[in-house]
Amino acid sequence: MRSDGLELVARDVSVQFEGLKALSDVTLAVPRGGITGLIGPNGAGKTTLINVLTGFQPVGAGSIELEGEPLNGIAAHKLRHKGVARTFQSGRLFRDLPVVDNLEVTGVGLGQTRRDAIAEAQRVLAWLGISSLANTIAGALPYTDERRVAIGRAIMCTPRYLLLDEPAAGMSEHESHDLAAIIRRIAGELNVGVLLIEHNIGLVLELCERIFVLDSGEIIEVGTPAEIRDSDAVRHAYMGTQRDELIPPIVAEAAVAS
Amino acid sequence: MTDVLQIVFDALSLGSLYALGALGIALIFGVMRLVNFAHGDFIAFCVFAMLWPSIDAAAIVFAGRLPFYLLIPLLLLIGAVLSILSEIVVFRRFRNTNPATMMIASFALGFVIRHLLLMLYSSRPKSITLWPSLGLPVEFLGAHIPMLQVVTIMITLVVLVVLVLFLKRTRYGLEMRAAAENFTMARMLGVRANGVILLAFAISGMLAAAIGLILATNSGTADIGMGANVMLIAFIATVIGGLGSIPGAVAAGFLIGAASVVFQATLPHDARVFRDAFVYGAVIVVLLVRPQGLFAPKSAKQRV
Amino acid sequence: MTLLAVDDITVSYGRLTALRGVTLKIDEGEILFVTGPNGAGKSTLLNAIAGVVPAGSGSIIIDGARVTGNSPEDIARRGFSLVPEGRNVFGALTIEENLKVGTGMRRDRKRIADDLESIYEEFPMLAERRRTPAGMLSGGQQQMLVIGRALMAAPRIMAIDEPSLGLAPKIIDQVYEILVRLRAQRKLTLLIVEQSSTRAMMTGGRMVLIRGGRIVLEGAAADMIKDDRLKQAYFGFGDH
Amino acid sequence: ADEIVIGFATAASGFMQAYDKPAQDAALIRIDEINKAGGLLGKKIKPVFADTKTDQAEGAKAGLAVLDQGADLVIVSCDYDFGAPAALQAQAAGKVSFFLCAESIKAGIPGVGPFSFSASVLAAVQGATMSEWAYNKKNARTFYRLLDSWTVYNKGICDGFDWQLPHLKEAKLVGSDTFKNDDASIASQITRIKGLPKEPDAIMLCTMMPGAVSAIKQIRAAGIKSMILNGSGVDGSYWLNATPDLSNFYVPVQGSVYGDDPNPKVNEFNKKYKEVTGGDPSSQYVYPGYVLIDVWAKAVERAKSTDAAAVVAELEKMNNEPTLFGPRTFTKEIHHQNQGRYLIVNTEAGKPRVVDQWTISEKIPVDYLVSK
Amino acid sequence: MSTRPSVIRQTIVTPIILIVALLIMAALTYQFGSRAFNRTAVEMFINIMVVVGLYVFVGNSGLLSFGHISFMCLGAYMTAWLAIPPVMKSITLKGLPAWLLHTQLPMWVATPISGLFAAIFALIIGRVIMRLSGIAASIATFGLLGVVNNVYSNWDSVTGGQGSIVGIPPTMNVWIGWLGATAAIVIAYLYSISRSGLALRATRDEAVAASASGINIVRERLIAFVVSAFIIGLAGALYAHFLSIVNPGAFYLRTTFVTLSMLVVGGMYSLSGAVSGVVVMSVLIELFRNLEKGISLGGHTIALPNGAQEIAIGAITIVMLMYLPTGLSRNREFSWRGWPLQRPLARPVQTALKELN
Ligand SMILES: Nc1ncnc2c1ncn2[C@@H]1O[C@H](COP(=O)(O)OP(=O)(O)OP(=O)(O)O)[C@@H](O)[C@H]1O
Ligand SMILES: Nc1ncnc2c1ncn2[C@@H]1O[C@H](COP(=O)(O)OP(=O)(O)OP(=O)(O)O)[C@@H](O)[C@H]1O
Ligand SMILES: [Mg+2]
Ligand SMILES: [Mg+2]
Repeated sequence: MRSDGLELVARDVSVQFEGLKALSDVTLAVPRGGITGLIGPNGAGKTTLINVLTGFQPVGAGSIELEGEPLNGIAAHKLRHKGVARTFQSGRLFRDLPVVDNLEVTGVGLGQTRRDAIAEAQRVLAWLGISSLANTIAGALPYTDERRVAIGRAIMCTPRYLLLDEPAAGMSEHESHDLAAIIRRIAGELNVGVLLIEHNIGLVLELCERIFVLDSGEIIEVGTPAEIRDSDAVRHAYMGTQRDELIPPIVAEAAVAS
Repeated sequence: MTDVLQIVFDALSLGSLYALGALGIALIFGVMRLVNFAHGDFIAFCVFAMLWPSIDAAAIVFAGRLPFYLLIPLLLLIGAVLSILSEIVVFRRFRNTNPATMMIASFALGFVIRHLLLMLYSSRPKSITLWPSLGLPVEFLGAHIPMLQVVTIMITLVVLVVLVLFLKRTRYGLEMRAAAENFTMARMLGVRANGVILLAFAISGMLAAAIGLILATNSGTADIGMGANVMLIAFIATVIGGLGSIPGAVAAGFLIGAASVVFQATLPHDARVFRDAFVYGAVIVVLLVRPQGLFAPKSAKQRV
Repeated sequence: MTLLAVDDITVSYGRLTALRGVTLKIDEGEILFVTGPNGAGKSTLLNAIAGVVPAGSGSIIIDGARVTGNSPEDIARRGFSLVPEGRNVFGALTIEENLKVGTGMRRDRKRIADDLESIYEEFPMLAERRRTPAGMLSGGQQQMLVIGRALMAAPRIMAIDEPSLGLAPKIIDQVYEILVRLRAQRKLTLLIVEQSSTRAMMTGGRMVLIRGGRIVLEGAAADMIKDDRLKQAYFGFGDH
Repeated sequence: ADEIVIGFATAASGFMQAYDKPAQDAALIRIDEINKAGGLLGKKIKPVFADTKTDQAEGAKAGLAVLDQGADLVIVSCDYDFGAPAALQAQAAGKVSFFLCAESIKAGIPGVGPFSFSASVLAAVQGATMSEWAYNKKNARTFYRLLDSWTVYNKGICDGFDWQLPHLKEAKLVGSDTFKNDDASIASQITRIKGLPKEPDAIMLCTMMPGAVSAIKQIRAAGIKSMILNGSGVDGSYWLNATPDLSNFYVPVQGSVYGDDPNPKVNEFNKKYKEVTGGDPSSQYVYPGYVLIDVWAKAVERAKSTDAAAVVAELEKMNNEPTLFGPRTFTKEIHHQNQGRYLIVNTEAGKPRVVDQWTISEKIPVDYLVSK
Repeated sequence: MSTRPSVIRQTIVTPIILIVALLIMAALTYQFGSRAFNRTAVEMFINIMVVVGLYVFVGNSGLLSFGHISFMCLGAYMTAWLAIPPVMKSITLKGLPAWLLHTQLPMWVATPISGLFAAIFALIIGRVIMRLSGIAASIATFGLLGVVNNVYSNWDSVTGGQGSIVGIPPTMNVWIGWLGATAAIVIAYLYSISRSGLALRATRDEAVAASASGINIVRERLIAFVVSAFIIGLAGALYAHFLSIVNPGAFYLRTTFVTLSMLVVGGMYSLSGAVSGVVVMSVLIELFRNLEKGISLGGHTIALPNGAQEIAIGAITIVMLMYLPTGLSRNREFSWRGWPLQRPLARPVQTALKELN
């Protein structure tokens, strides 16, 4: 963990659902300005961990700290005020509202006037390159655009931390590249600490500085992309044994693209 | 001791009535997310079906004269047909709409039925005599319990068990619950959704008829508004029982009945007129403590 | 033999036309991949075949019978099973009940139990938690469940809208393995919306690329991947 | 004008219709009689109508509608709550209004104003009459009070009972309970009665239709045999088959619909009513409609004008003015009857019959009534 | 990319259109209507207040409330307590505290106080109820209605119990009604363009995402609850002045459902819907009432049988909802631009699947 303390930390967190141990003694830190990856098989507890970090899931044991400040039991909306933003695995846009209002809502929720929030929303949309969607009602968006708008909503008013739950799901390789660029800019230009959950392992390996691997609620590996790629435990639990040839080409391609 | 027993029976019998009502509401709510505010008027309609339309003060009994083995099936049939018709003519067209829209449509339907009855029969309550022998008390451990109470409780329990088994154990029940949750997805899995929904309506209509019979036997009157109260309590019971939980709805029906009886029995005299305020207050408290309802299935709480 | 034929269908959402004259043919036992950029109309195509989105014009024929405008349950009963985008589990039903919903239309009642067992074998996690309400599952677990559920209906044509959505790589392998095996065993016909062209290439089969509601490219998956035209067609020129 | 207009702002549809219509028919019969006898002040009476639709806001409009047609007398819905809006309009227009059969003290000066009257007798008088009569004639000593808190009318009966009881030396209230008209079951109220060490001599049942039938049925089904005393609201035989062989059941009425009224003219009226409307009067609530035209017409004759102030002055002079259905008294303080002769109808084995008549020994004080 | 004009400039036409349209109706009524018709118009204006008040809460939060009519009850009784001459109060409402017994305030003062009273009550009770969501919240509001009705029906010394209390000076005409409706529309409009209004609309179908956007759902709901209670409290006060008698039965289920129906028929998510629902339903009701009374056609009078009006209104409501399930306004606001044509926005089409997710 970083010495300057600018990180969002889950320390020894355990969560249990009626006998099912969703998380046991998980410790994970998301540093400001960097991209941290979180991978793991289905049902490993990744989403649950994000829920914990954003106040949607009370912890059974352990604690959450935001840059040194303990945050246990704080309501989700207050955490957002403190600068912890997230997206959802299942989109969750405000379906009745136009895209720009979807973003504006967050600004307003964070205390901006409507005028400021609208200006900010338009700035963010432009920054993401999706200004053309501004007036579409969110309910009519195709799946992939939903994800982009969700990210836009989350980075309104520049949070300190951004937790992304499978943002690239359903995207083609090309589309996930665009996304990768955006995530990189969010971390770099906006100095946001990003936690990225993805099953698109290529994307994770490409983007993250540090990757946590979760299996059955436990962290089984932490390391740099290279370490993770080579870890047998990860390969066994997660990537599938025969098909690891899937990974290199994408990484190679990514290197070319960037 | 006998006092307590008496209260228990009073609570059970009132509770059964609410529970039967809650079943009828919960079933339809289950398949269509529709709170059928016309249910109370279905109840009244079934009762009035025993009388010949006339605005005279004295009732002209019609089907009410039939022997019970004909009357009961006939009335259940009337309830089922009315309910099915309402589905085909009205509710079918509201399948994909907002629950509030459906609710108002059901309310409007009830309004139409009510005023139709008003036109045909006038607002004056009519008297009906059904099975006077059911009014006689039976003795049970020193308590005097009207036969009708016993019958009501038994009917409720039987209906409940049959319905729960039906929903839990049969393919139809499974399909009904699936359609309830995600209508289109169920259809994409080959569930014949219209049939399933019609069945739910038919059962609900029969339950309305059953309540009508019990109310009419108990009170000896047919009154335009006679189902309204049961419907409202049933609606509340459906929610505090835990939406989507049939046993929950029934249990909550019993609970509200019990609360009402217990408040009536224990409140000091001057506070007794405020009994309903206590009952409604208790409902609010229950909701605050268990917003998903008392017996909500685990799934009722959406995960993030 | 052609099992599914889509002839010149058009679908509109209000004033927006999502599909403009799409024509497709799938033979029995074939795999057809559908790919294309965001908003191209892939999901719309599948939904239109399943009968949940009305087709404005054109016709859809399954096994020789015209099913345009038929109800979704009728289409399902003719052996078309769709795993839609966005999961759609029955959250309040248990895992096992979810798996059983679609078995109502099967004639071979006896084999239901066997099939259930084999699904459980493939996805042990589902077996472990068979009495859990499906709404509690994680995203990927739900995806496994809906694929399992569609298989339980013993379809002749299985359409999946992005099978890999939210699945761990290892599980994706497994899903494809099952599909390929069933195709071999039961002549299961597959219609898959897949974003990963690598995956499509490895699986083999035919591929169509949809963009702007039209089929713009068609061919064997393996060839198309190599083909530069795929990338060009994907991004299109001049529009966007 | 060469005619006198009487406006009916009553319910022709909705819940109140069933209660307004019979009394209105009776009023029309009286109007017809007057017209046949040459009219009032030599002019024909012309009735005009507006439907209140059993709705308060609509009631006010109905009042205005008949006033706009020149009504000198506005007859309003039977129930105080539904009749008052129209009566208030009449009051504001300076016209006399009569409630068809409201039995609350407010249906008059305290509620509407100095030009408003009711032709019936106060509900409280019914409660008082029944208890005093039962005490004196039936030797009832222990009383149980069961109030249906649904309407003011019900409360009124029990208020009269409450007022009367302390005047009856040896009478004792052994219990009191409430229920609501639409309660699906009153089992727990009955349990309370059955829990008494001894069955009360009389149960004062303050309720009305439709809950009354249900309550009576349940009380008798539970085996409680006490005499049941009621208000007039349960008069009529139309519901008796719901409680077969009902006995020991007493109702006060202004006139008998059962053909055995001690006054033969009442029986004649019943016949006439049947001729006109095609049905027998269903309850005593037919009669106040007749009475109101009767007393108003008399007052007009005496005042020789339909001017409201003059007519009211004449009405207020009436002291035990005989009518077909008992005497009527109006004063400057009260435009309603706080004492009145009642026939007592007893139902035995399902057959109602007039068995007695009774007038309470003391008027119920206006202060007491208004304060309730 | 052009910057959008400010929110107010974009939306202000809606309230203006509504208010002007109502003004025209008021003027026509005043000029040509009979006294009874004037009352019909006033009743409509009061209903507009109630339904607009309902819209503030129901429309913005998406929670169906069965409890708002109790605020009307509160407002009406508060007005009764304040406006009835002390002599009358001391007889019928003996239980009132002395200071209240001895005050008598004119309409202009009593009305806002009544609105405030309802709002304060809503603030207290809302802190508890607004924690609930979905149908549980609806039932809790229903409980509120039950409690208020039961208390007001039986607390004889303070409310006069079941019976009507009289003596409220009848000071109402179309202009005051119009003013009331205008006030309601303005408040509702300001609320709906406020930050709270936007935030609340976001919670409507995505409460989880809303809290992830920093929105305190309970607080926003509470604000809407209080604002709507204020509007409906005002409506109750005007109703009391309109009818000059109040009784608890007028503020119970029937009114609850009638007003909710008007809201849904109009379109529950838009202010224009709230207003047009009331206007259209009122016009239809009046039309059928006149048909019931009979209209003469060439010497013949044709009249519907009594009671046909209610049946017709019920049936028409069903049919309207069948064809316009999102209401007459289709949940949109009136505006010059694009009206009555569709607004140039891509809108989700209700397809079976989209709707479910
Ligand atoms: N509210 C809950 N009740 C019961 N079980 C739950 C609940 N939430 C999560 N779980 C269980 O906890 C485990 C972890 O779920 P989680 O959603 O965190 O997984 P995940 O790592 O995000 O998986 P995926 O990659 O598939 O999205 C799963 O087995 C899930 O079924
Ligand atoms: N219910 C709807 N209402 C209105 N427009 C819709 C609706 N559903 C889809 N669309 C529009 O139809 C077009 C095609 O959408 P579709 O979902 O079929 O795309 P897709 O190819 O599946 O995209 P993705 O890869 O993002 O899932 C898009 O422009 C989308 O905005
Ligand atoms: Mg997850
Ligand atoms: Mg798609």
